[in-house]
Amino acid sequence: MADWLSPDEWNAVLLSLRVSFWAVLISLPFGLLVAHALARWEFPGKQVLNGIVHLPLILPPVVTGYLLLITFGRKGSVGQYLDQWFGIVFAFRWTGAVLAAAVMAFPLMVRAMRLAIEAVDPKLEQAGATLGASKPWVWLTVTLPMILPGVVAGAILAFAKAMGEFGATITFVSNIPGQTRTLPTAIYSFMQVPGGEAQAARLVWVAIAIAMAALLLSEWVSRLVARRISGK
Amino acid sequence: MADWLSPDEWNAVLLSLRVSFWAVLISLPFGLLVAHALARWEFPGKQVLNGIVHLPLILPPVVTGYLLLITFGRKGSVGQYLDQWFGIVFAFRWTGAVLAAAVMAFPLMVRAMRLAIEAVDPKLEQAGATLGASKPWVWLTVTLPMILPGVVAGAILAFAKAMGEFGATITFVSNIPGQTRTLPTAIYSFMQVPGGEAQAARLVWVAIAIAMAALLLSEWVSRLVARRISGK
Amino acid sequence: MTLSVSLRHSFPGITLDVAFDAPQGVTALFGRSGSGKTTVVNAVAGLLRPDHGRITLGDRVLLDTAQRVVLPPHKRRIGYVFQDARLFPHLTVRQNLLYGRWFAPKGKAGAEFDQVVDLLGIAPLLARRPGHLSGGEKSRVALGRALLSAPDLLLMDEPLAALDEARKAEILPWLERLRDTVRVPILYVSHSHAEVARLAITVVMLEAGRVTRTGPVAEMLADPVSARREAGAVMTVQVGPTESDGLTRLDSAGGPLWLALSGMAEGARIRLRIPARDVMLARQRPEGISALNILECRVGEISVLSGDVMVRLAVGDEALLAQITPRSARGLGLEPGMPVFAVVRTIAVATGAPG
Amino acid sequence: MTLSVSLRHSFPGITLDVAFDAPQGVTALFGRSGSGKTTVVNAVAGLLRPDHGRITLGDRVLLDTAQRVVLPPHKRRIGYVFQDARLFPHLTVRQNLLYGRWFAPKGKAGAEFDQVVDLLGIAPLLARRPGHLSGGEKSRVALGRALLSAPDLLLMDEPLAALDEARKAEILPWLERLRDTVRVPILYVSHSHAEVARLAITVVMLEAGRVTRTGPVAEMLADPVSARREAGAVMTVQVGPTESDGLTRLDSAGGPLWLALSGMAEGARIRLRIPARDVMLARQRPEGISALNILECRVGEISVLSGDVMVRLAVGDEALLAQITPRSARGLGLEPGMPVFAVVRTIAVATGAPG
Amino acid sequence: AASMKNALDEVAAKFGEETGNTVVISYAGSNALARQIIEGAPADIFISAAVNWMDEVERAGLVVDGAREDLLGNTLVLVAHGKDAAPVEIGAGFDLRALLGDGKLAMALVDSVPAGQYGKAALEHLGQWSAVEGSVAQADNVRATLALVAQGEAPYGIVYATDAVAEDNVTVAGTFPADSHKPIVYPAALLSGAADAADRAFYEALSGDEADKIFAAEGFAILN
Ligand SMILES: Nc1ncnc2c1ncn2[C@@H]1O[C@H](COP(=O)(O)OP(=O)(O)OP(=O)(O)O)[C@@H](O)[C@H]1O
Ligand SMILES: Nc1ncnc2c1ncn2[C@@H]1O[C@H](COP(=O)(O)OP(=O)(O)OP(=O)(O)O)[C@@H](O)[C@H]1O
Ligand SMILES: [Mg+2]
Ligand SMILES: [Mg+2]
Repeated sequence: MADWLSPDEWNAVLLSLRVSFWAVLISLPFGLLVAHALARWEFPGKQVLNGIVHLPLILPPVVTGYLLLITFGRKGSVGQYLDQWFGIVFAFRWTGAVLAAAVMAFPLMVRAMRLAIEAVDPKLEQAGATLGASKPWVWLTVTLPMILPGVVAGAILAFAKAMGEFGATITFVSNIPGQTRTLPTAIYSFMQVPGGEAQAARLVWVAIAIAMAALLLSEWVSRLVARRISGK
Repeated sequence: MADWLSPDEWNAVLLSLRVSFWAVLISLPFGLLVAHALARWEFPGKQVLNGIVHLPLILPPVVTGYLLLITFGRKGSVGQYLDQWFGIVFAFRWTGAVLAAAVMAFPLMVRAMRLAIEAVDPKLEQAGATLGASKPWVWLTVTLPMILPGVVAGAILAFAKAMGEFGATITFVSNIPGQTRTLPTAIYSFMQVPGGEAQAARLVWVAIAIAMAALLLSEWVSRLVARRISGK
Repeated sequence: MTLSVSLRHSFPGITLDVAFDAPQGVTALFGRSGSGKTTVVNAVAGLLRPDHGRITLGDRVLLDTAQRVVLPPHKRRIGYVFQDARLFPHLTVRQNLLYGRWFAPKGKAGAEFDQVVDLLGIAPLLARRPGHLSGGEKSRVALGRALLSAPDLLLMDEPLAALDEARKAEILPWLERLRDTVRVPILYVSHSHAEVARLAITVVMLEAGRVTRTGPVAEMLADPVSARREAGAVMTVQVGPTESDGLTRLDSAGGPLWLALSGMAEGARIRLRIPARDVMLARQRPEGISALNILECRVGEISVLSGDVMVRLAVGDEALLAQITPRSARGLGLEPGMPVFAVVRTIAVATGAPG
Repeated sequence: MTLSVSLRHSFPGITLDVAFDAPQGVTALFGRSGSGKTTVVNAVAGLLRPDHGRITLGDRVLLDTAQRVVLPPHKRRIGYVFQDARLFPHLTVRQNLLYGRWFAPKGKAGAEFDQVVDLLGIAPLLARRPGHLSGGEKSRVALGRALLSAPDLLLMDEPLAALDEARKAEILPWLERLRDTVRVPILYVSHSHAEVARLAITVVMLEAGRVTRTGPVAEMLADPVSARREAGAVMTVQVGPTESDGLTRLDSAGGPLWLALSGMAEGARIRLRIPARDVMLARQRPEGISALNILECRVGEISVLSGDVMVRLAVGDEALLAQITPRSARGLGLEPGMPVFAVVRTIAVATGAPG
Repeated sequence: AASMKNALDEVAAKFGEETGNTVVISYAGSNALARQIIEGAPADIFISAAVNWMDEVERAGLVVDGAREDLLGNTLVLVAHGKDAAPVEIGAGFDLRALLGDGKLAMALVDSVPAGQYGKAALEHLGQWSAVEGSVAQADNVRATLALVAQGEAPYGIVYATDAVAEDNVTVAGTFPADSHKPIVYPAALLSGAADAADRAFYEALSGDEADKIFAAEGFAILN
């Protein structure tokens, strides 16, 4: 395979994996928090939060990318402070691709987790509480294990979306080989080039292979967890 | 509002609503079927089906649009027969936009429904069976009502995605005012022009408003259903 | 219609190997927790497919693994009261109750809705959903749901376990009547000897997945070894006239018994369950005593059971059991063949066809 | 430590208005299905926040709606045996059992793991997950889980309802010992008079959300009106020497009683529950009879109860109840003040501190 | 613009070989790139497919004075579906409406994508726009436009000459006269963030002979 892909393409594949991995990993805790908040808490602005989470889904990726650019760009309203105070720069770095992918994948992740949390029987959590476990402990020892299949589903959806994310990424952090040139961006680029379809097709197969591998892995994990819960 | 948007934009909004509505409606039964199959049945090729369902998520929309074009286009491998035998034409029609939106939204819909189906306690379905309900009846009277929140969640995700879908749509059925010029395409067009941000923003607000309305509606339905199930 | 069950099934920890016939009326599945009662009931319902087995109901084959016949649950026409209620959370209590009726064969009348609702005391709950019902309320609705589905076979897995004595006392006579009018076999899982003695005609004893004994309830419950703690005998008597103070005379081979019974036709033969602990023995007929029910009988087999003495008594050709202390046995000088008087406080009256 | 409960809460269909004190030992919550027992227990556990109420345990305030004090459930240090088991499906039985221990205050020893596992007979299940446990197995694990969490207060909602008599008979003495050694209040919901008589010291009667009566178990169960069906008296006696045939003499004001008891220290005072139905009356001391336990007493109040006559007897300054037929009452010519002999078959022995 | 990829990659590779410097190129839509540059992207050279986006960047003060030039030019062609479609005379007797029948004319977005804007201008100039306006299928870029024609979804399309060459399934039926639309130019500029001599060297190499040859081979017109 290393032969079959040019080093540049190979880089794009690795970069995509890296970006997707980090996008999922970093958004996981936020996703869980937001999903939990939407599923269980009542607070003013809940529906606004719900709306914001769904925004990346409903807006054309170009718009999301643009909004990211003017917010987290080097001169962006938030980006400049992140840079000044923490030295975090997203613009035109692979970290920016991670941010874009995470934002785009967030609604999918949150929905899956939220459904899972809503399906947990609060009676079990109550049982945990009567046995002396505080809220965080109940969450960790009862809720989390029970929602694991949903978390895996959410993560895998997010991973797939992150692997395929392109519009927001290229708008936000451009298409820089080795930094922000992910697999879909590469595919897109090839599609733009006269006669590039064959090359694009090759990368498409790579993308499909990765997706299938991730899916199989997630199915396996879900099944394992589900079987444990169903009581074997 | 009619004043605030030009007739063309107004058309794009209405078309987007129509396309999304039909995309969700038509994919609902297939989504339920596939979700059920993935959640409950064992069959050879299950993982392949799972993979195919997720493909539109992982591929750049352009690629999906291109694949749709060469499959369902007027001369496409499937499209030509659809045309000959049933007189169904997708190319450059709003129906094509529906197809593109449905395909792109499908993975989201299926995941949500699948999670819901997996959360249904088979013991309740067994209870239905002992009371004389055949499998389809059990599904209709027990399973379906229980997964309704998941179905609503899936539908709303799909609707949001369909409202935002753009890359595959424009590649597959291009951008014909009144036929395939949806809201995101219009937004995209504005974004391509220097200084078009303000005009794009107007449409973005419309998109957000619609999304919020749909979300609120779905939350309300879910809550209603959930409250019924939790036993009030 | 007879239910005939024979099955073998292995779980990781336990192997089930069970065969028994359940005739018309109530067959009790009896056994300790974890002995396989629910598993057997599930197999009959079609919710568990045993490794090997054959289950027939009358001439309908429900399952025959050798012939690869497996009737799906919804075609078995059963009413199953689950050990864990399993109400439909999205339906109201009324809808839950009527669910089975929807699918029942047309023209087949089940129990009367209003009557069942009244009996179970669930009228105030009809419009509610099951989510916040109390434990006993749930089990009553589950019972009603199964009764109303007009089944050919009733499976009841500890249907009364969550109910208070008063409610039980209302439901039991009704179940007795059901048993005698609706002529369907009932498979009844229970831990309560009293319930079983009242309702059951046949008892199947399970232990660790195997049938250890099976037979008519009279024999089984009179068997001191298999039913140690709650041993007792079942005796058939004939209903005589009811006197002015409300007591009905019951004629047995050992003399008359007096009981407050109502609505019992004179001349009918009914079954009484007499727990061994509630029988005292006396050498002479006691006088000036509040006990009304004194039977003449003859001492049979005397067995010693962990600290107690179990005396089998012959009353005509029926058996009675008395559980007394060794000291009393010595004091009375009991010997097989000796005539004695049994002073009885009847606990359970099991109406219906004699077993 | 005393648990003191007072609360008011409205559900759409029923309003709860309850106040009672539960001292050391077992307090039984008694009442028909749907009377509000589980709701009260939930409020004590902190799972339900009543509209108004105050709940204290010793000097800890668990809830005081007036002062807006609401201790969350995990700080209440309770062990709750739920009516519906509620085992954690993702943990093995062993992990379920040990869950509470994890969070128990260090140094506070709960029950011994091996001992509890043995008693409940769940050793073979330890490695399994709860999904496919039988009904009784689930309830035993739930019981074990609560017992092992080293609580300051035990809440038991029909913990033994799903168990067979044999298993119950093993667990009850153990609970008695628990009650007497681990000095925590126990709130115990049960439908069984026998269980309550054995375990409880205080009884709280609920009816439709209201406390109708509350008091020591002796009074409550001897009250013929409130406990119609299973009326009985609780009597305190002193343990005497055990004779060679294994029977222990128990001294009461009405004469000696003989019972097979073991491990009871001579001189201890214990409680016996004597169901009214198990007491026969005789004008003369019966001779040549298998009953060992005959008490001299004096007739007290005579009341007529739906077809039966309930006779209150004075044995020294304790009360005994006898339930006999009107015909017997007439036959014996009973009158208040008349000396009679009570022939007793003691059913329940309630050990522990006298109520 | 992504359509320049092949040629620009080659130029960059050559430059790299000669100077030992590596050139990092980010291909994206002109609008995206321009916005990124305005938002502080660390770019040294900007080549745009659209004059207006270069103007934007210049207006933001990010172009080094005098370091902007029109690098390349392109022509607009009418492509037809099939390997050997009949040539079309685009001039006086040109009747696109009749040519299309009830088919569609594939173009890039006529209001926002340069190829579409040029195409619309040309058709207006030729008096054809109002006749075909309702039959125009707009794609979001030139390649998608070409795909529509290649697939036979649309019998004709308007694309750049440089894109038309690579597609087997289309024929260039005619070339739009250069005076029918504003000149198609690809401006290049050295940006103010450019730090060193190497940047300037590459900027100059873009208009060098070597580069000219490569661009010309891909069908671009050399403007400098
Ligand atoms: N799917 C399963 N896998 C493994 N073991 C099982 C399974 N189902 C049941 N068992 C075991 O088989 C035994 C019999 O279970 P069953 O539910 O039939 O008991 P039961 O007689 O109904 O008991 P109870 O009175 O407690 O309800 C139990 O020990 C149970 O743990
Ligand atoms: N959340 C609720 N909403 C409405 N009614 C409720 C709710 N929770 C309980 N109830 C009702 O309050 C009454 C008391 O319920 P509770 O569970 O306390 O009864 P219980 O005494 O434990 O009965 P059981 O012996 O059947 O378990 C029942 O009629 C029940 O239906
Ligand atoms: Mg069972
Ligand atoms: Mg309860």
